[in-house]
Amino acid sequence: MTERINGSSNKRNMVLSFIALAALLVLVYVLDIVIKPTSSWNNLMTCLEKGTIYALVAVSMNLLNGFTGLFSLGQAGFMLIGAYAYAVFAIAPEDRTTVYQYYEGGGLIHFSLPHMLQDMMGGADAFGGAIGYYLGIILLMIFAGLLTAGIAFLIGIPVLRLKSDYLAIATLGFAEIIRSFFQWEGLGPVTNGSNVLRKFASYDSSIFPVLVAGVCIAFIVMLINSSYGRAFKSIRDDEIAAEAMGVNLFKHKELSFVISSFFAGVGGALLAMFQNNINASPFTSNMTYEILLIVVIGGIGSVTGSIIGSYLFIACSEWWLRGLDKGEFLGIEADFMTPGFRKVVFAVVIMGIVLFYSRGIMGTKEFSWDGLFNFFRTLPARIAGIPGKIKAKFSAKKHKKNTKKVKEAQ
Amino acid sequence: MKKKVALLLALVMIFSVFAAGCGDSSEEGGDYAGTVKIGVFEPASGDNGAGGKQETLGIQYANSVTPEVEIGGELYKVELEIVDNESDNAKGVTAASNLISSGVSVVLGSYGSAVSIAAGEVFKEAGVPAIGVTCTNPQVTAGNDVYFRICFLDPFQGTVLANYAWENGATKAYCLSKLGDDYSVGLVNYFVQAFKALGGEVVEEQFPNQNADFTSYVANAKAKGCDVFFAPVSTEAAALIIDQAAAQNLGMPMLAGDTWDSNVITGAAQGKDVEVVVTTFYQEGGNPEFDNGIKAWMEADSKMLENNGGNTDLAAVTAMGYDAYYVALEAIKAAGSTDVADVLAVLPDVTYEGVCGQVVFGENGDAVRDTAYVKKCNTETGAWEFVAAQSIK
Amino acid sequence: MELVVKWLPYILAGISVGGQFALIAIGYTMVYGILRLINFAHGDMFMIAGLIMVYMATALPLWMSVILVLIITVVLGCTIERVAYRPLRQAPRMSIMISAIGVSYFLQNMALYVTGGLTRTYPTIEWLQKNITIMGASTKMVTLITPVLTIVLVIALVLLIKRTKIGMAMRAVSRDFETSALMGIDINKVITVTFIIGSFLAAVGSILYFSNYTGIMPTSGSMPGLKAFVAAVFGGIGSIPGAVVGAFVIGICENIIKGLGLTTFSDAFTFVLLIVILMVKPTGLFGEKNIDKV
Amino acid sequence: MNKENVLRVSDITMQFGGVVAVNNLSLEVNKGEIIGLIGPNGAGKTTAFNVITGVYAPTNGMVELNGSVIAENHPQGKMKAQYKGENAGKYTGKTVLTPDKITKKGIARTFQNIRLFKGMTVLENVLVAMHMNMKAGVFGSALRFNAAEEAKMREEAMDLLRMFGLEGNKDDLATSLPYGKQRHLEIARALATKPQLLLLDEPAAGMNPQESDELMHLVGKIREQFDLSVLMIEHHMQVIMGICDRIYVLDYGALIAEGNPEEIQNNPRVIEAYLGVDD
Repeated sequence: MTERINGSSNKRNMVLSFIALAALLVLVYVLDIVIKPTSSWNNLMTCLEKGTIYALVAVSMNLLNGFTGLFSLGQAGFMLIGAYAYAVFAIAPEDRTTVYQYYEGGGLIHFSLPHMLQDMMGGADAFGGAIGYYLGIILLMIFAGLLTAGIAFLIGIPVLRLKSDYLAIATLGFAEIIRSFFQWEGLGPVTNGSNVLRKFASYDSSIFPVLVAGVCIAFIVMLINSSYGRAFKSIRDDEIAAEAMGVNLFKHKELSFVISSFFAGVGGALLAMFQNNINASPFTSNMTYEILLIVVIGGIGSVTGSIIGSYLFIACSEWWLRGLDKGEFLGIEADFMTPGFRKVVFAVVIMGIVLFYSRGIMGTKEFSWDGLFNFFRTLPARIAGIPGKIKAKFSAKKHKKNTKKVKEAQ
Repeated sequence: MKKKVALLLALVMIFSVFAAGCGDSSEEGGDYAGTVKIGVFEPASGDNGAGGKQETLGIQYANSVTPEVEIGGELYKVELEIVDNESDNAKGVTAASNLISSGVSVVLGSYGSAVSIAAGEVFKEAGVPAIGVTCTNPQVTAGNDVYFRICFLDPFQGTVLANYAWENGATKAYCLSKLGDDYSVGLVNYFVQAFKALGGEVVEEQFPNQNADFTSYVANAKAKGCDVFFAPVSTEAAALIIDQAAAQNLGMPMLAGDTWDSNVITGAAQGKDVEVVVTTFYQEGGNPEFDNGIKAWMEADSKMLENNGGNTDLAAVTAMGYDAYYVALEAIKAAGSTDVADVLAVLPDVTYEGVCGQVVFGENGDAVRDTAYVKKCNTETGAWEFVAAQSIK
Repeated sequence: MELVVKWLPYILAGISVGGQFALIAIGYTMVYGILRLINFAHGDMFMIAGLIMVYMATALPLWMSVILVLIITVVLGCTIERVAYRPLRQAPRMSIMISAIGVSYFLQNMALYVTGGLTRTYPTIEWLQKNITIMGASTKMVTLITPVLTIVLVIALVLLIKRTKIGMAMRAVSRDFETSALMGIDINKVITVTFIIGSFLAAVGSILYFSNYTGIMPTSGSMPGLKAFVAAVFGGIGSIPGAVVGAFVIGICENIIKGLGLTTFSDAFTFVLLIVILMVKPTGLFGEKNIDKV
Repeated sequence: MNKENVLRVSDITMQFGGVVAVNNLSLEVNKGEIIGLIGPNGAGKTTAFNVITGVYAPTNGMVELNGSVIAENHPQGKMKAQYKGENAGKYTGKTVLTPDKITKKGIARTFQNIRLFKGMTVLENVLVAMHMNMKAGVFGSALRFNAAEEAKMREEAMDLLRMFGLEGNKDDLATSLPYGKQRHLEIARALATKPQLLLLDEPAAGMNPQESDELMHLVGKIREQFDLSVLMIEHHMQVIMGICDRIYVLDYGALIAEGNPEEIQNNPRVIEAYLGVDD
């Protein structure tokens, strides 16, 4: 939370961060090569990729909800725009007739940026071709983000004048409108209407989404720690005081909304690539709720929390808790574990967090090396202190009981 | 407090990783040389939950009849690995990779073309062969070398339905599909092509997700003067449509594809003044031995009966699921191995004579099928009545 | 005349669905009026009420199931308030809204587990589902009953709020939460009564709605819930007559839009209406303006 | 009156529905002056502040800063019939600047019920107030191209904190400060916007005599050091009388007296408004 301007430890932390990031990337790279899709550890890769993508979207939502105090529920709609903006322009021309099977001549658009750049830079087999391909993907992702941001800008003009819950419901409404718009037959030659878009260019190493999401999240973190980030937080804390301090409410809300949507759009594009197909129907308000719950689990107002929350959420729902649906979990077998039980358990856990642990995993705190070192340094002392604490609690309880007794006696 | 919860979470994580890791080394039965896993990629919830469960039933029954397979002279136990794809393209993808990572040799499913198309890429990437049971959209197998299918395709089914409508005197068809649903949009599209080619007129409309109020659609069909109501949508929506059509006195036959061949539909139509006609893969009574066997099996297990919707009326998808299981077994036998690559290599040449007819894979890995059964619902008894076997040349 | 015959089925459907939305919308508008909370779980409670009926009717006679459905839904509504909203009353607005979303998530998943993901068919209430013909348009009896019953219930409710002591307390609390508490009004009691009324009307609404549209899925509640909320906003949140008018407007417009052949956008229309009203008159048709205190 | 005029409030009426909170108020603040605005509770002092800072648009009247209009309005629409104030036909224009624009033009304020940014540190609270004068755009700022500017901002903010004895608390959460320090932080934050006119809304509320005495000196020091004018609402009479050059007295939304401390102390209408009249 606090940035301490402290030369030497600052430099040390930077170095540590770089080492950690490099190690992480190498790890992902190695895992990606070692783990085959048929291996039982492939779940790890699935969760890693999807978790990373959701982390980006959750952080972008947190920028709005946690840092600017705007309770927006339009994230799924913006992801949808990003996903389509990417997918529509990344399908190779030769595949278009199969994908746009119900539209004459394979729809309206007849080029694919990644494939085009690949051909321009030496073709599929050349190294230059591969670079062109990825360059096309990245450019298209930026385009997806920009388109999303542009639409968010327009939506923001009326919507951001609304107060908390009205804003929530209006953004929810816009997300639904976006969804039916993209499914509309009239746009079919571009969006393929109700049908799945697929066979578009996609990454082939798990390292790609991790890198992209990493860069995006790093930008968001830097933004939050900048003067603009402080202005956002001031709006969250007290709109009237913020305005009195010269913060232009509308401009900054719009800014936060647009930036958040940009990254939601990029996240949508990544999700499209992860799934290798996209259609509009899963982008419902339920998807937004899931992302919101990730933010809540991690802690509203903590980027670290959103990232942790996202991996936990995805791993639980896609991997660890699946056993609950199949009747066997952690060695326990039971008849009541039928399909759907996983989700009930999950919902109960989430309600527990919302009610009893509303600050989430991280509260508003962020990861810091100092914090980590401090944690380990004080760990032995704290462990040693636990018996004492328990004792204290116990005796406190006893004391309470005794006083109660005394009172009753009186 | 916070730290303790974090610790707890970490512990849970570690445990579950172990659980996931250990889960694979399931104990091997004494008589078997090993286990072979067949993945069942079907929806158990969502829009296609009911159909998915019925299709799974056929596979489960087949597995209970033949729980073993001979590979290279040794007997292997066949285990089903069932995963719920929630009728959702996004969830389906991760469900598919979950299935793949549990080490299946071949995958069966899914009911609902959209999810199959979505997961197709995952199977393709992993090189895991998949056999579509009742997903009729051409896109499932087109351009995908690992996806095979044992049922007919929408262009065929759409033409059969259009022919049927035309031959029965319909000239203007009302076509209803669901927004964002590949299956109904696709089938309507082929129906419209064929029906227009015959000289008919069509009115096309779509309803949004989670729509329950179909009165206006029924009213539209009546107001536009249509004489057949074509709505090949999921059974969930279909039950509502039939109910509301009856309430508003639709006055024209309702026509649909294979999804409507379900006891959900007969249940909804029973006792009401509607005419429901479907095309399907299998006619109940076509193979008495199979019919009686599966009915007895369902009656013995209340859970299975529940999955079939509470009675033993057979759905065509159940019979198709049954066939699909044996096709998978044939492939594994022919491959002589549980390895996905070996199974994939022999799969195109596998043939099998099932209860729903012969399965021979042709172009694109699609089964060569030229017959669809037309059935009509008897609204008094709530049972299907055979009308005709239709084929096109 | 021809015009009437052509549009009558749509308008009938609209009035019927509008009445059912109205009964849900009242729950939203009352809770919002008092707690300033969008009770996202309200639509799901409506769905749960439907499911309870399905399971009750398999074992009990119909009249007893109906009574039990009303009672259980009311108990459920109060329990949700007690467990998920009351502990957070002092917490920021966002927390309690998130809690509401959490409850909605829980109810949907619970329903998914219990039903096994299959659509359940609503038991037949002969009297409601019998076919009738009005001016050549054939429809179910429930189509006619709904608006009548809705109006009767709303009048009763308005009388309750205007004439009784608890009604007065409710009005006071919705005006100023803190001052009312200082004046000795039992806030918890008022809120409980609000949830009782809201849940009761949602249960009545569910009986009418599902008698008309007989399939229940775990997600069956979310769309009617959202639309009812839009109706409440349209009419001016906190205003009961407003919610009713809003619900009828949405019900009828939606069906007319479908009748015009713009079926793809029938849901989108509701939200367009929401956004337009929020832009033009944020307080809704009958809402009152609030001035922020600095 | 040949002094340079900083703020001129002319014939301001603020009406909420049928309630007239401020009625036909006119006042002036000249360069370098410390002006007091007093009156019994509910006299409309804070409402007047809210009109001057743009939180409310006045129902009628005009506010000028350094001769340029920052708010002007006349009864319109429904209000036309309901209007109870005076000078109804005098103003015809409509100018409503938002609070942030007015702050940018040079009016800063504190709040009666302290409104610090509670999730932010003491230093960050002050930095927010400097945000509007920052030159870097959002990318420049996020990607740290403006490191020099940011460093300068921090420097200035630290200077302000030092002046109020808050430098030791710079990394504490604003709300963790004791009450008196929170009041100081509010003033420091307001000064960070580099105002020409500082509006203080009961800066000494809840302070003991010694603390309010210190505050009084601080306000004087601020005037000298930052070369600005001050308009303050205050109930502590010794603060008001000890520091203000002139005083305006409001009662029931209307101006009842104006003058230097001595004149006000002896004004019978003021005494009546404060003590009530014996019947």
